[in-house]
Amino acid sequence: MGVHEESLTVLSFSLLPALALLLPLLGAAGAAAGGERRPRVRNWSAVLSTGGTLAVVVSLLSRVLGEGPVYFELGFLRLGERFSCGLEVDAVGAFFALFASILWFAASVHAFRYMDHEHKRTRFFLFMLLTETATLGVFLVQDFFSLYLFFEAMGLLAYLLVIHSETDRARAAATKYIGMTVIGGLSLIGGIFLYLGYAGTTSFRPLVESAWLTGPFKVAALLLLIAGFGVKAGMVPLHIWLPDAHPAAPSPASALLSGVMIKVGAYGILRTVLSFLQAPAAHGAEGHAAAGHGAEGAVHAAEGLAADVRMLGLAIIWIGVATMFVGMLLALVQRDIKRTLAYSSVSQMGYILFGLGCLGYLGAEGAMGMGGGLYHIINHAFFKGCFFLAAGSVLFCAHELDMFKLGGLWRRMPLTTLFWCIAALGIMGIPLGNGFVSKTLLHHAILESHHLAEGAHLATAGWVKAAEIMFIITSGGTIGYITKMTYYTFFRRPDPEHASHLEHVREAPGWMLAGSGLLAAGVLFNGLFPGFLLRRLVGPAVGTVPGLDAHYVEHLAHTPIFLWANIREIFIPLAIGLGIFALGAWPDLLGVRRRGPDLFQFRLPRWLGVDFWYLAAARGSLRLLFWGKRTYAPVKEGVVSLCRRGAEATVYAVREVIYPSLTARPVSWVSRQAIQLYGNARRELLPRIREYQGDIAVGALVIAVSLTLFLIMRLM
Amino acid sequence: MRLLHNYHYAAAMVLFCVGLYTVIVRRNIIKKLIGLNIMETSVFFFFVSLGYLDGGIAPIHAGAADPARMVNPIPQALILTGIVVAVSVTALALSMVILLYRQYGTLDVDRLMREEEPEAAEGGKEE
Amino acid sequence: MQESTFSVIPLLAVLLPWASLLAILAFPKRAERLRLWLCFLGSLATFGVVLSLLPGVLDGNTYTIKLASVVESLEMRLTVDTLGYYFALVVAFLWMLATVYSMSYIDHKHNRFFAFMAMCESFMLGCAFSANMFTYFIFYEMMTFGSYPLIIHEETTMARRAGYKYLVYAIAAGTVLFFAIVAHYFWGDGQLGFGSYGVLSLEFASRAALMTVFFTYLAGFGVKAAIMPLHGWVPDAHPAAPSPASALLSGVILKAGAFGIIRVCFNVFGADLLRELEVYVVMASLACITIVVASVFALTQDNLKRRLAYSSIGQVSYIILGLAMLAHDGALGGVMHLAHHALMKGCLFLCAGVILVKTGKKNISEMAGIGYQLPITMICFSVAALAMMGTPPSVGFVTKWLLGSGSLQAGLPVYIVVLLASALLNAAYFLPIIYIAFFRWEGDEVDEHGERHHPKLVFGKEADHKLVVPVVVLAALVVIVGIWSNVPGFPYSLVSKVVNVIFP
Amino acid sequence: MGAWRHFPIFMITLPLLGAVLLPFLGYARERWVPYAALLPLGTSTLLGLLLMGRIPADGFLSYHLGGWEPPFGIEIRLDYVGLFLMLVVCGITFLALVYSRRYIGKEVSGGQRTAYYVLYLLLSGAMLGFVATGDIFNLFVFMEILALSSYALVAITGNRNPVRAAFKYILMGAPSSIMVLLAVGFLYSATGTLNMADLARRIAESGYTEVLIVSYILLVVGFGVKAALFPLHMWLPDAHSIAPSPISALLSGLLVEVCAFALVRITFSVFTLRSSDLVMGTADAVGVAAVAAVLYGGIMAILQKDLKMMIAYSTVSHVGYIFLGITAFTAEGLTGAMYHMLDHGLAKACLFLCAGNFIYLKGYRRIEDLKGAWSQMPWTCFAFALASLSVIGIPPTAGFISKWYLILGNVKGGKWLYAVVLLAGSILAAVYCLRVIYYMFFQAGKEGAWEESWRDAPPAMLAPVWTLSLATLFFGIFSSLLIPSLLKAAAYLL
Repeated sequence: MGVHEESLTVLSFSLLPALALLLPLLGAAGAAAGGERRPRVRNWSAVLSTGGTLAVVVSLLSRVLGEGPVYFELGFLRLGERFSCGLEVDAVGAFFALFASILWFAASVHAFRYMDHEHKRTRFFLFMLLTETATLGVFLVQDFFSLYLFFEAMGLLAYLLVIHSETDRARAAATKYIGMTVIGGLSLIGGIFLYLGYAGTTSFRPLVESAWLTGPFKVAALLLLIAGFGVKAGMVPLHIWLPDAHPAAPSPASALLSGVMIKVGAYGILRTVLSFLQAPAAHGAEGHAAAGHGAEGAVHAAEGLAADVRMLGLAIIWIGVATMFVGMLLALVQRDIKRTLAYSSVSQMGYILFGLGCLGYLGAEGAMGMGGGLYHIINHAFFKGCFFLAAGSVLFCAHELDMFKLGGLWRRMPLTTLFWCIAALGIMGIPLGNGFVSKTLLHHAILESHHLAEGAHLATAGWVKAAEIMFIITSGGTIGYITKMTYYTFFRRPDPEHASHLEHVREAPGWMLAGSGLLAAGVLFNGLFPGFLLRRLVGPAVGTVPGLDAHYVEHLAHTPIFLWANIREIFIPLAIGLGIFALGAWPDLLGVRRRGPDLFQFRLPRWLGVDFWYLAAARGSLRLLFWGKRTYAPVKEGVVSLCRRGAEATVYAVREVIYPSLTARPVSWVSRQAIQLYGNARRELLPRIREYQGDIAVGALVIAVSLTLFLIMRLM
Repeated sequence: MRLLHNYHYAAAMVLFCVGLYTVIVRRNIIKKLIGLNIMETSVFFFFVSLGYLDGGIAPIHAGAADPARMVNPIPQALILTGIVVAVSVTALALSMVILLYRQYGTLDVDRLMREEEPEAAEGGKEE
Repeated sequence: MQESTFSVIPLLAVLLPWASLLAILAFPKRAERLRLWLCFLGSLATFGVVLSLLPGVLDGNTYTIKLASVVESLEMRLTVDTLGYYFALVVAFLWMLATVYSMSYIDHKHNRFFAFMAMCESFMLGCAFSANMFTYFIFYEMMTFGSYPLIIHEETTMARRAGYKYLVYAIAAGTVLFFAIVAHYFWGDGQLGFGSYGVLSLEFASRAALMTVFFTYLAGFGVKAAIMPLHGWVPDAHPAAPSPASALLSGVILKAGAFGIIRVCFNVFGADLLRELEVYVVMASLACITIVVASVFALTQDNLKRRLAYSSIGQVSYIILGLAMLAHDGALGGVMHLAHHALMKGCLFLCAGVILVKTGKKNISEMAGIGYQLPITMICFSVAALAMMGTPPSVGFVTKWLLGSGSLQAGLPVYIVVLLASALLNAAYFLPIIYIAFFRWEGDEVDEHGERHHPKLVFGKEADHKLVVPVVVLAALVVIVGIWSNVPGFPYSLVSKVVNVIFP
Repeated sequence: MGAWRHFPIFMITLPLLGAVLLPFLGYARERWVPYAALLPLGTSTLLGLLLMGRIPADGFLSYHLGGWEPPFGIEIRLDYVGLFLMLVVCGITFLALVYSRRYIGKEVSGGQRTAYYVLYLLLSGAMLGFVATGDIFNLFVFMEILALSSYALVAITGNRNPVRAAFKYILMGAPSSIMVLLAVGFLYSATGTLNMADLARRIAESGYTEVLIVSYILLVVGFGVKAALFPLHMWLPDAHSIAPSPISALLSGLLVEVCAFALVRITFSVFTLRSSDLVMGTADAVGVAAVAAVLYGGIMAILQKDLKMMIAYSTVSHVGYIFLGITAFTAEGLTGAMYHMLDHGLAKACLFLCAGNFIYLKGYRRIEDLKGAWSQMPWTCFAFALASLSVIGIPPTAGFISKWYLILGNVKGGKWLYAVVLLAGSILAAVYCLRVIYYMFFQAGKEGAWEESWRDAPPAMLAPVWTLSLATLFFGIFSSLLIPSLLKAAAYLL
């Protein structure tokens, strides 16, 4: 019943979370106040506020690691006792908040100069800072209710960052983005509702005495939650907005988008998995508590639930695999640097999901998977941020992002090239780069999962093995496209027709170098001293997670990295990657004209991409809708006019036919009839009457008598 | 032979029918009025005959008249009122007949009523 | 209800709007500014009077005053209970803002418009404070006929036709309602009052009888509440009416029907009886159909106010759905939505009015770049529109959340699907407006990169203050009420009192 | 034995006396006649008000003329309902008389003005007596006076159409009164008495015979013609729309109802054997006729082009209301009928007087002519709107209360269908009233239709109109003044 005690841990009050949310708001206010008239005020307020936030978050993290979770009562949306939005920070949240604020700091530093050639700068800074508040908010809460609050805010605020340049491309991308955001948000809140019904609370720690819905609802809750977060995480097949949105945004923004925002999705999935991980324990306790069924029933239920979570884990693993593989494939065939980076982000998210999937699959022993995931999250934040900022510098200096039109930049912008290469080391997972560490951890995690499956003779063992193979192949592909991009952008001699306007390219200004340099340093540091982060950050963060086996956490914290066994693992992917690169780039390497099918120029038909079908579906439904309206309108008109005509007809009938016939004086009508009758009778009868006067007199008398008999009988 | 005893009722009925027939059938409004009067008369006759007593005497309580042989005075009293009413109605109606004849130049009820309906035209408007 | 103290304040609140009427009668032709300001003061004073009751109501007192009575069981009585007070607060507040707005919006026949505004306000307050169905019906009918001149104020052919349609619907509904009340009076053996747990019960009458009463009530109020088969007048009346009037229409007057249904469900039938009769199924299904279908219709409209009108149809059914859940949170959300929707939709319609006044544009497709001509207005519009989608932290989110958890309490998560579908459709028909207003413009220009850039847009001059201030206030409230909805006087503080009693 | 016991007879005789004396004044000082005519009516109104508190809701005041004991003497039998109706009659006749001065001064040529007032007083006196009398033959006599004066008043202007309408009226009215007379004769022959209470007792003893059937049917038909019950209403639209407006107000505001009330008296306090299928059968027939009246009258009113014609047809349908209330045979229904007499009297009188205003100022009769009337005659139009709201039955006007009780009564009587019909009737009423209101308020007038600016009717004509329209409102809001006692009285009648 670890969960039970966990849920009862005493929280200590702290102002830091609120401060972390407040500072960016102040910065935003300052930026807005500065405006176009006092740009320096604006930029400095952005830099200072993000820096301050970074400081605050660091102290927050140290405190959380020191003395456990802290809370700050935020009086928002208090609907009775059950729903209220309050800040509460545990190690994992603080951990995410940390690298988020690092990236924001770097981005704002970089944006200091980068935004010079953009328009509507004030709006950019304003919304960048607001988005930081929202994003940090997501990390600093402990229940889905509050999380949804900040999550939605973040999604909608980021819209302004995506659409910033307001070119047609940006608008299209932003439309796609907002659509996906709305859908994701809806499926998210749907999932939260079901989770509420499932766990009896919106907190990440399910209530012990919670009303459990039956299986289908639980599964639906899981799917909806993961889909909701997955949209942000760029999870295949919900990734379609990502490769459009990231390049469309200004470089600092895209650094943030792919450095942090998609991690928010990963964070959400992590939280989901953890919450469902804790469920069995809670359910067991509930089973004991409930007088209804005995302990063994509870145990059965618990096992059943564990199995569920394992299946969930496998599902996530494979989602991760699909994501990383598809992202890799698409990244290979791009020519736009930022687009390539965007697809690479998709693929890297695949790694992270992969780790979380291992966590789910291993259940209580999943420390390794989670550690790998977290570590890779940091790493990806660093090198991808560095990539984007460097790409921003390239764009800023060379006004060009098509790698085939660039080349030989290493002479003109050496520092940028250096940072780029460091980041490349990181992402490729070469030792000394940070990627190596996290990929090693992930690989261990999948191996552990495989051992578990083998040991328990699970039917899913084969799938796990296959996942591992896919993992290695994808790593190879990653190496391939990174090499390609680096080679074409920086080292290849530019084509003569493009060489002309690469003449004047100079090194990027200091502010931008500072931004990317900061991150490059991070890459190297993490790569060189993995133990530091593992013991100081990842280990403790994982350790605070309830329901995880402490022994495995310990093991994670002291995993040896630089072993031959691990380094050996690199060679296979390296071989694959270089092979792919050689296959695609040999003409340029050998300096011959490229002919025939070209791997790097290869374009898949549109109908293979999911978004083609999404758009088709959306357009189709809209067309259907309007068709329905067009057809419905005349029908309605017809009915209405029919009714009206009917009414008119009735009125006419009444006025022209019934009314006269009613008001024609019956008296006169009767009289006319009677008179005719009388006239005829007279003409006919008069002669005869003259003959039979006497008889008629008698007859008349008789008639009169018979007429009056009735009354007389009564009267007497 | 009760019928012979009550022949006056029968006569009243016959008169009433005759009056009604006249009112309904005749197109000349004056004849209609006459029919009305016939009806009224029949009703009066009926009333008076209610109080009639064979060999009855006027109900004057003077001298030693036998109350049992007096006719019932109430109907007669009522009928006096009724006659007054009837007369006044007839008078009014006749005056109207005169007016109508002046303005429409006819006494034929159909021709009268076949004139333009009042609500359609400004007929009611004073000239 | 517990014992209630005598007080003239409700009567005062009902009578105060007529003060502006006096102002109009005082100088019908001269001193226009003074006259208008007096009208505004009238509504302001009304709001103040209503507000003055707040502390007492929060303490749980109820104030009552008897106006007239036919017989003991059939009397006209004003009573301020928590529910009625909540409605009255919404009415008085929105009316005050609408009056300010109209002062600069209405350009002809001020006297008629303001006179009928004032009358309708007094009638609406009467509805809110009614102590029994009899009184409610009386004020309701008067309000129906009083709001007709507001609808046809423009006196265009369209307006006339809309007004005609409105009258037809309203009169038919009134008749059905009348029948319902007589049947209620007959079978409830003369108990027309509002009881905390309902007054009808199966002791008095048969099941069929009670169902008849309920459905006639539903049909009678449903026309005002625009439940789907009976909604025909709404999409015509809203675009035809002047914007403040249409804001009031969908903000408050539609709610008069919804409020009637609330009264019927809570105070006439009571939750248990409804559960027993199982009529809530019909309510819920009608509401769900309305929510979805209305949103789909809204999607196809190009006329802004028409689109808003359809969205109102859908939104008001949220209230019905919340009631039909017969669960604590559902009822809470539904009743709170009454105020929430008033705020949001009021803001949206007033924004539409500003657009109409400043640019004369009716259709969404013409509104490209309007966000730069009217920045403040359109920002407020966006806030309200996002709230309609249920974006936190806004009133719309509160509603959606409560309804969702209510449907879980009711054990019918299927409602959640409806809510999400409606939210999706809301997004589908509100976001394009914002997008068009801010991010699209005529005459893009092409730069050297072949990228098209928008022309340099400068922020236009905003409309008259009287137009903008109400919009801003409403937009601000949309967020503030959403965040701190438990502040005394805000919806949660009032409604939870009522609902906690009914669904302990 | 206070003096107030003599009030009823004074109330009746004062107008008649005035009618006798007025001609002399007419010869001497014709200008004074209108004012002098107010005197008796005002007095009787006053007396009635004084009497109001005296008569208990569940009792009656029996006054013997000249001290002769009934059944020999003539009895005035005044119960609460009767007094209530007498007050309505007094009030409305008084107001219409106030209105008449200007109107008649314009419409009727000099010589006939005095005649007009004489007949007017006759009419009102006759109505009062008709309501109050406890003797069935007096009922007939008063009815005849009433009918005579109304014939004459319809034709008072002496023009083509009025005379023709009046003659039509006679042609249907006279036979009906003869039928009533015949019925009286039958009753007398069957029971040997004419006093109502006496009749009731004897009928109760003797049980019912065919004679009673015949006489009851004759009475229903006879009064039905005067009350313009549906199939027998032919005379009403012409007469009411052609007559001078105050007279139309009286005819459809009072006369119709008084006759309906006579039928109530006959039914409830003479033919007391309600168990018998005699009354029940007739009542069903009457109910069917009333349903037809409600619908037919409403539809016809919608179809009219002439304003007064429309109002007259709405009277036809409202007579149907009253009869539906009576045939419900429940206290609520009867109360509704009674209250509807009041409300309908006020509202209809008000409507006709408003129409009179239009005719008086502009000579406009057609509904189309009233477009934009509001801009020039606001007071009249407002009064018209208020009264027609009462006709529709919009709360809080008196029409709402009466409709409430009518429907409630029918529901309690188990006649759901009739309740629905009443509702349908009110919908029709809404249609034909709101059309006029719409024309008045929201339509622009034709060119030159209202050229001279801001000239409403003179106060002498506005005052009655407004009094009436406000009275509908007053009796709607403060219906508690009458309803409880009416309920008790109705229960007592049953």
